[in-house]
Formats: sequence, C-alpha cells, structure tokens
Amino acid sequence: MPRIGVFICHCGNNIASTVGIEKLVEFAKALPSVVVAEHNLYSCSEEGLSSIRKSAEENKLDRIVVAACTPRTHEPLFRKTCEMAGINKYLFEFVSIREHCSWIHIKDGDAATDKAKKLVAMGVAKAALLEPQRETESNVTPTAVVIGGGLTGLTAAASLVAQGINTHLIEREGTLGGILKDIDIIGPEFKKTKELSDQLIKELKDSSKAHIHMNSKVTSSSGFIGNFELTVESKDKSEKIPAGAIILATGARELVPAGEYGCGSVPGVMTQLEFEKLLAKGEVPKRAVFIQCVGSRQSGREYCSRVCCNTSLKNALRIITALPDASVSIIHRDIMSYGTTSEHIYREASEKGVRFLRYSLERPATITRKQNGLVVKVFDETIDENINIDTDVVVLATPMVPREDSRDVGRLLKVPVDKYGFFLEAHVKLRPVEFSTDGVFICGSARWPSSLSECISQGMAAAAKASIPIRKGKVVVEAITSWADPDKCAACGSCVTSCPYEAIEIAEEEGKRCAKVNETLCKGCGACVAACPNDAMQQRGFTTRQLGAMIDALVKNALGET
Amino acid sequence: MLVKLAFEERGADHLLIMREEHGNVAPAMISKGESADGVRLDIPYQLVTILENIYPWLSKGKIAIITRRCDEKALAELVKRKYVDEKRIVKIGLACSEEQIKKCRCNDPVPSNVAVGEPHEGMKDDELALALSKMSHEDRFNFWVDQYKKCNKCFGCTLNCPVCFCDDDCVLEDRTFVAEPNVPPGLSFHMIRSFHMIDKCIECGECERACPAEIPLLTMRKLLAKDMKEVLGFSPGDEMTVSPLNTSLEGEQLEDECDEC
Amino acid sequence: MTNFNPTILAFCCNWCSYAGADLAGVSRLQMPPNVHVIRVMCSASVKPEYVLKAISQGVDGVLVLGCHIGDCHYMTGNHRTAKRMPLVQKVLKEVGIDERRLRLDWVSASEGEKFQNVVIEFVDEVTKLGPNPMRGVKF
Amino acid sequence: MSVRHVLTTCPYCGTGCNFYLQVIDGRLIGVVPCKTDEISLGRLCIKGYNAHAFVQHADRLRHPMIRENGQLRKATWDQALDKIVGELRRIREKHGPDSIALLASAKCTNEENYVFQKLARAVIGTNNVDHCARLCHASTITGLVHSFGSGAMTNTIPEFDDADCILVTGSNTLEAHPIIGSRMLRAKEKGAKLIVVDPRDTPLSRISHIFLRQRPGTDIAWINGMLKVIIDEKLVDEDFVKSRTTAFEELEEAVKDYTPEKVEQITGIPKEKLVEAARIYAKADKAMLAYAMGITQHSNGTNIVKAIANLAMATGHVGRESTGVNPLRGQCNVQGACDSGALPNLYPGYQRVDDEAVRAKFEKAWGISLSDKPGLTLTHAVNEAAIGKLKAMMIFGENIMISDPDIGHVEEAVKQLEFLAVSDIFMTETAHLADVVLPAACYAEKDGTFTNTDRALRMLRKAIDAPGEAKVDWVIACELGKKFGSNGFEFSSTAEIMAEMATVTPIYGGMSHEKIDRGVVRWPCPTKEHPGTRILHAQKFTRGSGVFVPVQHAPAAESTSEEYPFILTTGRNLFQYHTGTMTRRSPKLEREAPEPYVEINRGDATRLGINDGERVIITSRRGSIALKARSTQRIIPGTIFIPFHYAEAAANRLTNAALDPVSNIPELKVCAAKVAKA
Repeated sequence: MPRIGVFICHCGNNIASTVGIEKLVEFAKALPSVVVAEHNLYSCSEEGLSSIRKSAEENKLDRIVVAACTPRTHEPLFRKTCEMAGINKYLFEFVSIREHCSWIHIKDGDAATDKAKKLVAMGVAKAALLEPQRETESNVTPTAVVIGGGLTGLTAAASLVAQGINTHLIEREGTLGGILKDIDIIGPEFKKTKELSDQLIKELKDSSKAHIHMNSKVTSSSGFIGNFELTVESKDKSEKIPAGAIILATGARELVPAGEYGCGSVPGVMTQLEFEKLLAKGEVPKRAVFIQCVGSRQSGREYCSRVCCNTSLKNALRIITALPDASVSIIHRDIMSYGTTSEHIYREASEKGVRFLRYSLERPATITRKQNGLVVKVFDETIDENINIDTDVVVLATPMVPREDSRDVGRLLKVPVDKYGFFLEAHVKLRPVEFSTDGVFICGSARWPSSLSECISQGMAAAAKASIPIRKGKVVVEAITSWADPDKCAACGSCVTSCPYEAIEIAEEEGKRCAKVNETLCKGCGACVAACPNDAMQQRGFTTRQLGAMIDALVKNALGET
Repeated sequence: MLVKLAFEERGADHLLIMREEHGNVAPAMISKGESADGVRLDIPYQLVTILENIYPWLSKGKIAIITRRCDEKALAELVKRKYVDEKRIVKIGLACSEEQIKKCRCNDPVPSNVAVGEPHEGMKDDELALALSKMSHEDRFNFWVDQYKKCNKCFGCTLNCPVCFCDDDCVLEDRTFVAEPNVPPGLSFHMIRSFHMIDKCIECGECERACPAEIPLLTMRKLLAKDMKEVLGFSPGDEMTVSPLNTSLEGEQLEDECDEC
Repeated sequence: MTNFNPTILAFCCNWCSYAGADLAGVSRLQMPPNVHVIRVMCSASVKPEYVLKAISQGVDGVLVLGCHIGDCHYMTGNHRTAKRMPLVQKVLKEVGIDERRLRLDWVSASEGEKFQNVVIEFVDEVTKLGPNPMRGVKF
Repeated sequence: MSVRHVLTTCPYCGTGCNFYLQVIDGRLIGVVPCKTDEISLGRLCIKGYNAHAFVQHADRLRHPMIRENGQLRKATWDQALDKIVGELRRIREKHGPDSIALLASAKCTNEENYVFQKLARAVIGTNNVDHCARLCHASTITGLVHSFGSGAMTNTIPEFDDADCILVTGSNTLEAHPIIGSRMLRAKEKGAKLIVVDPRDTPLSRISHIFLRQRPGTDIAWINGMLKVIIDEKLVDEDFVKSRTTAFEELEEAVKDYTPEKVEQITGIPKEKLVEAARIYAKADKAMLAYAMGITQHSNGTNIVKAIANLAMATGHVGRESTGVNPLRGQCNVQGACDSGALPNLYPGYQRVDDEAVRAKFEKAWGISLSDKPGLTLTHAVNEAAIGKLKAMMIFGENIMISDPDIGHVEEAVKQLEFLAVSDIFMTETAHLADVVLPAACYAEKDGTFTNTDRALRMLRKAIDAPGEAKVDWVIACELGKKFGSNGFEFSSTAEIMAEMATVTPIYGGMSHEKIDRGVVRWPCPTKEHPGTRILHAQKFTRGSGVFVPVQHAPAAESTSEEYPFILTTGRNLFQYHTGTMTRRSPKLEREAPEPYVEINRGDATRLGINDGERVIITSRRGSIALKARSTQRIIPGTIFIPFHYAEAAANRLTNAALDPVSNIPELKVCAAKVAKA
C-alpha cells in the first residue's frame, strides 16, 4: 500500500484566491492511499520545500503529489526535493491547479475548487501506481548556436567562445550589431556605440571557435538538449549544424507609428532612431520636443518599453550639452528612469533646463506646422492648462516591438511567445533566460524590451546557462522511455511501424519473438504504446495502468460509480 | 482427391481439413500416409485459427489447408506479421456455397485459385448494415446496447478469430480497459475490440458464428471495414501493404524481402 | 437538457498543447471548468482505448490535442494521432455515440488563445449534445 | 508429431456441451467448439473455452499419500489401498457397516458412480452413499418425483428456442448455465416473453420483459399468488387438470388466501407485476419453466418445488413440445450421479432401496444380500460424524469443506472421524484432512459418460494420460472392491460398466456406449431399439396422474434480527465453478474473478459508510469472513450475496445447515448476517 503525501500550494493568492484550499486539503486527505495532505503559502519557497521534506520523513511517505502551478516550470524543483527526502524523483506527481484551474476560472471559485478536487484525485490515482526509475545519460554535442548577431547575440557568442566553446553565430543581415548600428552614443555614460560592438566582433573574428554565418536563416530544427540539429540556409548554401544548446537573441525593433503625430508625413517629426542618425551627423536642433509613450501603454500594447525614457533623456542632454541655450521639452505620461545612473541623468536634465510636461492618454499632444517650424499643443496635467511649444523637431519615443517573424521562430524551435510576440522564458525567477524546452535559451530584447546593459548581462547569463550541458558533456535523459512486456507481446509489429525513431525491433529470445526497444534511440513519445493492441508496450511514467487510473478517478469523482 | 492434391501434387506433409467423427464434423489434421474419409467442407470451421494454434508446435513440414477467400486473406495478415511462413503453407482454394455466402453476406467469396467448390457471385451488401447506417445515432445506440447486453464474455469472438493475435492476456480481460466486474461487459469491450480489428478483420464472420448471444458482430465488422476504406483507403487481406494505422502520413510500404530473386 | 454540465477529459501533449494550456493560464484566458487535462508526452501516445474507456464509463467528451502537423516534437508522432482518431470517431459513430464527443485538434505552445477557443467551443458542443447516452445505460 | 481433436464433454455445468480438446503430442493446448453439437451449437462459455487450462497444472496430485504421525507421505498404490481396506474393515467389524459412509461425485462419470454405489452397497454393506446433489437438487427429486413421478427436466435444452414464454426463477442462467441462457436469448429474439423471478438482478433479469424481485425465502407465496390469479381469472387448463391430474380442489383451497396484495406484503413483488406475469405464463401456448438452486436450497425446498409443479400443471404446461418444468442441474454429471444410484435411498434409476422386489433384483444381479435400510444423506452423515456415530468416510472427488453449509461444523465432524480417505485431482481443503489421499484422473484423461441436465448421455473420450501415477476413479473403486475380496469389479472398460448398469436400470435399459457414440440419447431409454425420450410425461405422468400438493408459505428457518439485519444468499459467478479447484487454476478465469466479494445494495452500503471495493466483515450466527464489498444496485436492500467458490472467504462458514425435512437439502439461500467495515 503506497503512502502518498499531497501538498497543495496557495501560490500566494494566485490559487488561494480562487480555489478553496481548506476544502481541497480535506478532500485530498480522504483519497485512497493518501497519508497526509497539507498546504503551503508557496510550496516552491524554501519554507514550503522543507515542510514537504519534513512531512515526508515524519509520515514515511513514498510518493509525493504537489498541486500547484505547472510541471513545465516547477517539476524539476519538486523532484529534487523528493530526492533530498530520499524518495525516487519519479515517485512525484504534479497537479496543475493554477494554470489549469485557478487562473482560468477566476470568476467561479466553487467550480474551480470542484475541478481542483478532481484533478488532485486524478493525480493521486496516478501517483499510487508510479514506480521508481533510473535515468540514462546521453552525450552532448560540444557546440552552441546563437541566433541573432545584435549586441545580445554578440555578447553571448563572445562569452561562449571565451570559454572555448565551439559557437555558431547566425545573423540574417549582412552586418553584425543589430539595432546598435543605428545608435550613435549610448547613455548614461555617453560612450561611442562602436567601441562596444567592434570589440565583441573583433573577439569573435579572431577566435577559431567562432563561426559567423551572415545573411543566414535557421529553416528547420529538430532534436533535444545535447543533440539538436539546425538547418541554416543562406542564399547560396544550406548546411546542417549539430548543436548541444541554442541561444535565441533575435532582438526587437523600434515601432514606427506611421501616421501618428504626422510621423512620416510632417517633416521634423521623427522616431528616436531617426533622430539618433541626425545627431550622429552633428545636426543638433535648437528646439526639440520629445513625446514619450507613443504607441505604448495603451490598449493593444499595454507594456512599458522601459528604454525610451532613458533614450529621450540621453538625447535631450546631448542637445543641451551641444547648445546650452537650446529649448528642449519632454512630454511624458510618467518618466521611467530607474537605477542610480539613470536617475542621475534625469535630475541633470531638469537642472540643465529640459522642460518636463505631463500629458494623459486621453488628451494627447497635437502638432501643427508654422512657416518656421512646428507647434506642439499639449494639455499639461500638472498645471492643468494647454501649452503651446514652438519647435524644430518632434521626437516620438516609441516602444520596442517584437520582430515580425518571432512567432515563426517560436514554432521552429517549439518555444512559446506571449500575446505581443515576445518570447516567454520558463520562469522569471526560477529559470531566467531559459525556455521550458531544455537546451534552448532566450536573452535580450527578443524576450522583452531591454536596455543595452540588460542585453549584455542577459547575453552573458544565457551563455553561462548554455555552457552547462556542453561543459558537462552529458545530459541525463528523462526516464520516460518505453519497454515491451515479453509476457504480453504478441510480436505483431504495430509498435515497430509506429516508432518515429525506428527504435523498436522484433527480436527472437529463447524461441519467443518479442518487441525490443533500443533505449538510446527511444525519445519517449509513446507512439508505440498507443499502437500496441495487447497493452504490452508501456512508457515509463505514463503506463496504461496509471492513465487508466486517472480516467477512473475522474469518472468516480465526476459521475460517481457507473 | 484432396489428399492426392495436397500430398502428391502440392507436396504437403500435413492436411488441415474437416471430417466426420462420432456423428459430428470435426477439424482434423491428417499427416502424409493417413487416409481422409468422411471429409466435409460444408461446416465452416475457422481452419486458419486452428492452424494458428498448432503452428508453433509444428517445427517443420508443409501444411496444406482448405482456404476459402476469407481464409486466404486471414493467412495474408498472418504472413505479413510473420506468424506463419508462407513457404510452409499450401492453400487449397474452396469456393463457398451460395448458402454460405448468404449466411456471411460475403461480397468477396472466390479464392484466388479454386480447387474445390463452384465459384458463386458475392453479395452486394448486408441488409442490417444498411438499416443501421440509415438510423439515428440514438436508435443505433439502443440497438447495439440491447445486443451487447446479451454478451456473456465467453471470448468466443476473439478465440475463434483468425486475426486476433494476442489472445494471451487480451486487453479485454483487463479491468483497466473493461471496468465492469460482472457480465455483461461494458461498451468499451466491444468498442475496443472493434477498433483492434479495424485494420485486420477479413470478414470471415467466425466471431458472429461463435457468439452464443448471436450478436450481429459481422455486421459491425462490415460497417467498420467500410469506414476504414473511406478514412485511410485500406482493406486488410493482402501480404504487401502494412496497416496504415501506425505509419506516418506519408505511409510506409512493407519492404518485401524476397530471397528467391 | 437544461444546466447540463458535461464532464470532459483532455489529453494534451507536453510540448505543444500542454504548453499552450499553460500559456492560456498565464494569460488568464477564462474558460469553462469542464475540461480535465491529462498530460502525455505526445498525442501519439493517446491509446484509442483510453478514449473508448472514458466514453464507455460515461465521460461526455474527450479532447485530444497535439502539436500542429509538422511541428511535432517527435517529428511524425502526431501523424499517428491524425490517422487513429478519425477511426476512433467511426467506432463511436457505428455504435451510435455521436462522434463529435471526440475532438482532435492541434494547439501549439504559443496558441494560448486557441486552447481557450477549443475548450469553449468543445464544451459548448458537448453541452448541446447532452449527456453521454452511456450514463443512462446499466450494463 | 500428432495433432488430434478429441471430442469430449465439458466438465463444468450440467448443460453438457461437447467440444474438442486440441492435443499435440500428449499436450493439451486448447479447446475448439464442436459446431455440429446439438446442445452447444458450437458455442461455449468462458469456462468451456478454458476447460483445458487446469488439466496439466503443476498442482495435480501425482501419487498416493498416507498420513503418518500427522504428515501426509508419498506411498505406493498398494500401501494406500491396503490401508483403506484395512481401516474400513476394522471399523466395519467394530461399529457395523452403517458407521461408514461413501461420498460419490457429481464430477465423476455415470460408470464411476455406479461402481461407487456398488462398492458401498455390495462391499461395505451400507446404503450410506450420497453426493453433492444433496446440496443442489435433492428437493427437486423429492418434490418432482412426488408430483410427476420423476425428478428431471421434462424437456430438452434445444426446446427453449421455440417457447412462447420462459419463466425463470432462482436461476442466474446466463452465468451458471450460459449456453442454456443463450437458448433463452434466442427464444426472446424469436418473440418469446421472458419472465424472471429472482431477488438478484442478473444478466438475464436485465433483459427480461418482466422482472419480479421477491424477498429470499418467499417463493411459495408468489407461486401460490400466481395460482390464485390463474384460478380467479379462469386461466386454468381445465382439460389437462381433469384428464391428467388429481387433487386440484385441495390446491384451490390452499391458495385462496394468496391475494396479490397479501403476496406483495410477503414477497415485495408489486401486485400488478405479479398478475401480469401470471397471465402471460398461463396464456402462453408453449411455456417453459426453468429453475435452479434459488428454488431448491431452502428448508422447505421440497414444498417450493411442489408449488412449481402445481403452477405448471394448473396451466397445462407439462408434457408438450417446448412446454414443461426444467430444473437446471449445476454440475457436469449431477443428473447422472443421481441416475446411477449415488443416493442413500435409491438404487440406480431411482429404484427404492426399501422396495422388496427391487432389492431382490439387485441382490440377484450382484449376488449378495443388501441392506434394506435407507442410508444417511450427506448432510445427516456429517451430523452423525459430529456426534461420533459415523466413524469413517471414503470421498471420491468432492470438497465438502467448501461446498457444505456451516463449514465450521463440517470441519469438527470430519476431525471426529476415525478414518477419512479422499480421491481427488487436486489437494483440496477436504483432502488436507484425510488419512489417505488418492490421485485421480480428470475428465480429459478418461472415458465414460455424463448425463447432462436434459437427461442426455454425453460421451467423455480420453484425450491424454493422467499425470504421474494418478488413476481413473472407477479403476480405483474396482481395485478397492477386489482388495475387499468381492466379485463384480472385474470391469475392463467403462462400456462394460454401462452394459451392467443398463441391465439393472430400466431408464437406462437401452443405453450403450456404442449407441451414444453416434448421437444424443436421453433417458428413459428402456430398450436397445428405443430412441430415447425427449419429452417426459407426454401422454401420462411417470407416476400416472400428476398430483397437486397444497403447500403454504413458511418463513425461512433463520430470520433477520437486530444483530443480524441482513439476509445472506449465496451462489455462483460466471467465471468460477463450485469450490474453485479447477477454475481457480485456470489463469483466464481466475483473472476475471480473482477474489471473493460480497454484493451489497448501494443504499445499504452508503448507510454503513462502505465504499465500493472496501473490505468488510460478514458475520452470521456460525462464523464470519472478511472480503471486499461490491456496492451495487443489482441486489435488493436488506439482502447480500456472496459467491461460494472462494476458500479464503468461504461463504459456507456463514450459511445455515437447517435442512428440508424431506430432502435434507440445507438452506443455503437464506441466513441472517451482519455487515461491518473491516
């Protein structure tokens, strides 16, 4: 008789505010082979984890069920906890009552609680039948691939190369540097951008470990952590690149708000990047107005792009420094200038006479043309009246938006993107710069609009993460492979044809023909399990007994005995 | 005459056949030299099933077997899965009587080479099948539930089936898939069997003949055979084409390893 | 049938549709609470027996969700699903259970909204179909 | 390399299906139905398909054993047989022949049972010979013999096909006699009305037109109730009653108080349904009535059977094509064992031991004087043993430690015995208590005949050799007879035995293996020329006129109480057979029904807080057992059901040994019990 412990997570309010935790705990206690059911504010917190370990010890548990967020992010953590508690990590079952319950039934607590009960019952039913497993290891191709040659990609590639790791950098354009190429000077320390990128590019060009593919695109991807294979195509050739890890650094682009504020039609109205070019040519305007949050923090694009404020402050200061008596205004909804250095240039700007006016989304500024320039009419919320500002240029601080093809890239590498098209990392705190797909990593503005410093740190972070499997040289393969029960196998061969990896053969053993699974080839898809007419094929962690028990549990708790 | 054909002309060592014994008709295996009096071909024993049972024990020798068209197809399914070695089988084609064809509502009654019996036209379709496909879901459901309620779980349908391979530890004996502890078994029993046979059944009708509850199992088979043809364009019964059920969308051909050529 | 609340079982493949379901959750996409997900590694591992068992035991509808054809984490795994499930539907149809009680669909990791829509549509469809007739039958 | 298909008879229920045992070089590999068999039509039940599975099981007894200081030790045949003969002689000299009882077997052939009873009567010198028919249809014999003149199915199995109405009571036909059940299904498909009267919801009741659920032990009430309806509504078959029966007036008198209302009170059967059923049965042209142990296993079993006979006679439903009274016998040769005289009061062919002329006939045939004192019934023998009056038992192939009521009591009794010898194919619970154990051959290893429930003689043909030193029971019995120094045991084949039996058994007078080998012959078959008899009582009842016997409802011997609020009833399931010695060693059957269980009404279960599948303890005044609960709607509130196959939770630890005074059948179908969570 198994001894199961059920641990139900409040996830702060994420679950507890919808699902009746107390009811759920009481329900779980009554389930067959459940010895103890407890709840924690955050099961994944050290406190939560240690309470699980403690309970496992006190109650001599041999199986753990956690009802919380999702296995795709937290299973490894809880499996580790099981191991620390001396329980084979495959005797752990995850029940998602957040993603699959509280978050999607926010308005109906009772229904959510009822559903959570059934999900927990299903999880417990499976857990009771779980068996301990031993994992197998597989070798790792000692090569990394970085997709995207912007600052982030360059940083990641450089730091991989610096570790002596064979690295392919794939850039779809003809030149490296990405968005950086269009920026002249970077704040807040007012360095020349080239110093940054050139240094990195040099490091790569000088290294024998680095292979740079210009004008190239990834067209297909297959495999798993340690053994990916990418097809990279440039106009003249196509090559297959085996890789142990993949870093995604495809960056983002600046939104060009065609039409808005006469952008594109009214001369003198331009985006930040266009203005950067102007400054780079030394054409410093006497009068300039920056309008912040153009196209962001509004419906359809609710997020704050975070880099635009600093960019405007930087450029405002550049004007003032070049022409001390220039008239510069920044029309904003809030100034997002966080961090010590940025906070400092904000203060410097206001001291040096940059005007800050606050407008609201409901009453945006308007621009009219005059013979010698433009007039920006804005309602200043702080002084509660309309103000007209004469100016030569109007700079629209627009947000960074995902690359048009980010969704395609996501499908290609089987990694998720959010509703805007930015890539979703596995978990902001637990697995930063990782995807839930092992061996694929994300960094820079492809993930979220990021400042250059963030891009650099993330690039390095991703490189560090990617180097782990490659340095280890081995990855443990999850014990979810299939096997055939010789007593049941009728050697009909259905599994053989069903296996996408040709991992199964009909072998003859002491006169009896029986299916045999090559575990190094088996990737654990379980196609053979479904093909087997005689229930001889079983997948570790997903046996027909276990899944059958889950169905029975659902039937029992949803429909009563039938 | 059959003995001569099997042993002398076709060089078989054994002959699987039906004959009269104790006032009944029995399946019998005659070996070379033995006489075969009282042969009867009018009682449709499923000889391929019997062959399947005894084959593992016959380490060598050629076995001649009376094969109706359905038996031929059944053999093909067995050969395809390497359950029997085609080279060891001598098929003696039997063309079914009109009466038998009627009983089986058989649309494909003539074996590839007829050694005994007069070839007859097959039947277009199965009346009940037609009626069922015209019914509403509800009526059809009620019909089958009434039929299946008579099931007494004898497993005659699987045990006598020539293309049911795994009658040791059949999933239908397993509470995971057929939850009911008593008889009759629930619907899953019949639906799972229906699905398992969908890429194998050669419509010999033995399941129906063996059913003590006289459930029209052959009719269900015919309906699903039609569905299989419609959905994946496949009909069981020839050596070459592997079941499309488990292949990729492109499908796969069975690499035929012909060691003669 | 008034206020009939169907019980629905869903099989989601770990790589696409389960991730899609997670994404729907992360994005707080609201949907009816009738669907209970079982995570499998690939939709190809969903035994037709599971579907038939569930229906036979009174579950009102079964959803089988996998990666889009071409995107399967296991190359051609979901091809098998694509071929099997329509035949499972035929089996249901022939015994007189509405084949719409089984739905096969493809949801990628980034299609949280599609997951939501599939769930909403399917729950709605099964609700219209009414209770699984097996519920009324005593074998 | 030889492949043979040997036509033989199924060793399980009394239907007597023939099938082929598939034999390859002396190894049994399977069962193939016989498509031309008149009884089975080439269909079998799951037990039939698995009838080969236990035969070559490792547990088979392979050599004789003798108990030496508490331990059973391997012995030679001579040692074992000498020991038996020696002990029986000693005990007979000391306490007289009636201190010894011999148990014959419903699983042995006619020929074997004939030799057994001859051994008891002609060699040991006692009529103390009986077998487990005592526990299943003893009351059928007493009851029907009294009413009709013979106690067997009046019609044949195939005739069910053509009935217009089939009334089934106290029989879970689809599980206990699946192939007879399938005939009923056919009849239904052809338009017959199916009426089931049973406290339990069975697979058959679920597809019946009318299902009457009576409280266990209230059968006479509903039968008399139907008779009352039939009489009041003038549905009586006047001509039949006049021309063929006597004492109808007494019946009218006896049933006049059984108004549908009163019957509903007693039985719980809604009055409308009772009336409807009565009309359908009475109005039917061809009505088959079938019953089994739900009717017989009561302390007033004989009376209930008589009531059944009344019902059939009043409506004229006896003695015609597809029209009659059909007790379904539960074991392969329980009919034959009775026919062959394995009964304490009857010689072969139901000839009374206390009938001068008959005894003279047998004394002449066997050349020895015989006792005129009817012997002990199985159930009484056990009681006599318990009080030390019965000293020794010789048991052939019966397992009374599971099959008999109140096992606790049986065990005490058996332990009291000075000597017990058991011949069986496996080490049964009973064999464990024996002083000498003999290894016997099973059905697949011998020739002979079974008589199935419709009086047809069915051939057994030897397919393989018995394991080790095991011998065929008739050979064992003959060797014992010879060692006792008696003549008349020099048989060289079962055909010879049947030949002798035919000479002394009128109903078998024309039977011979040669005749049976080619076709189905049913008794009575008085002469070589006679084709056998399909329908009994066709022109006249065996006893002359059928007699109506007024019988009254009487409560069961044991009634429920505060402490024991449930009525426990016992029976079989489809997958196991009797005491499980064979089926529990058949993997597929064991897989289907691997463990004991108690069926309890879901309402009762919920009230007692018992979940489906939970372990419970069932206690009666005699003992208690622990097993799993099956919470189900298939049983009425207040009643629980336990299949009796399982030694680990033997239902007969609980059952009541209260006996029917006439037939001595115990009340296995009703006792009071309580249910508690384990």
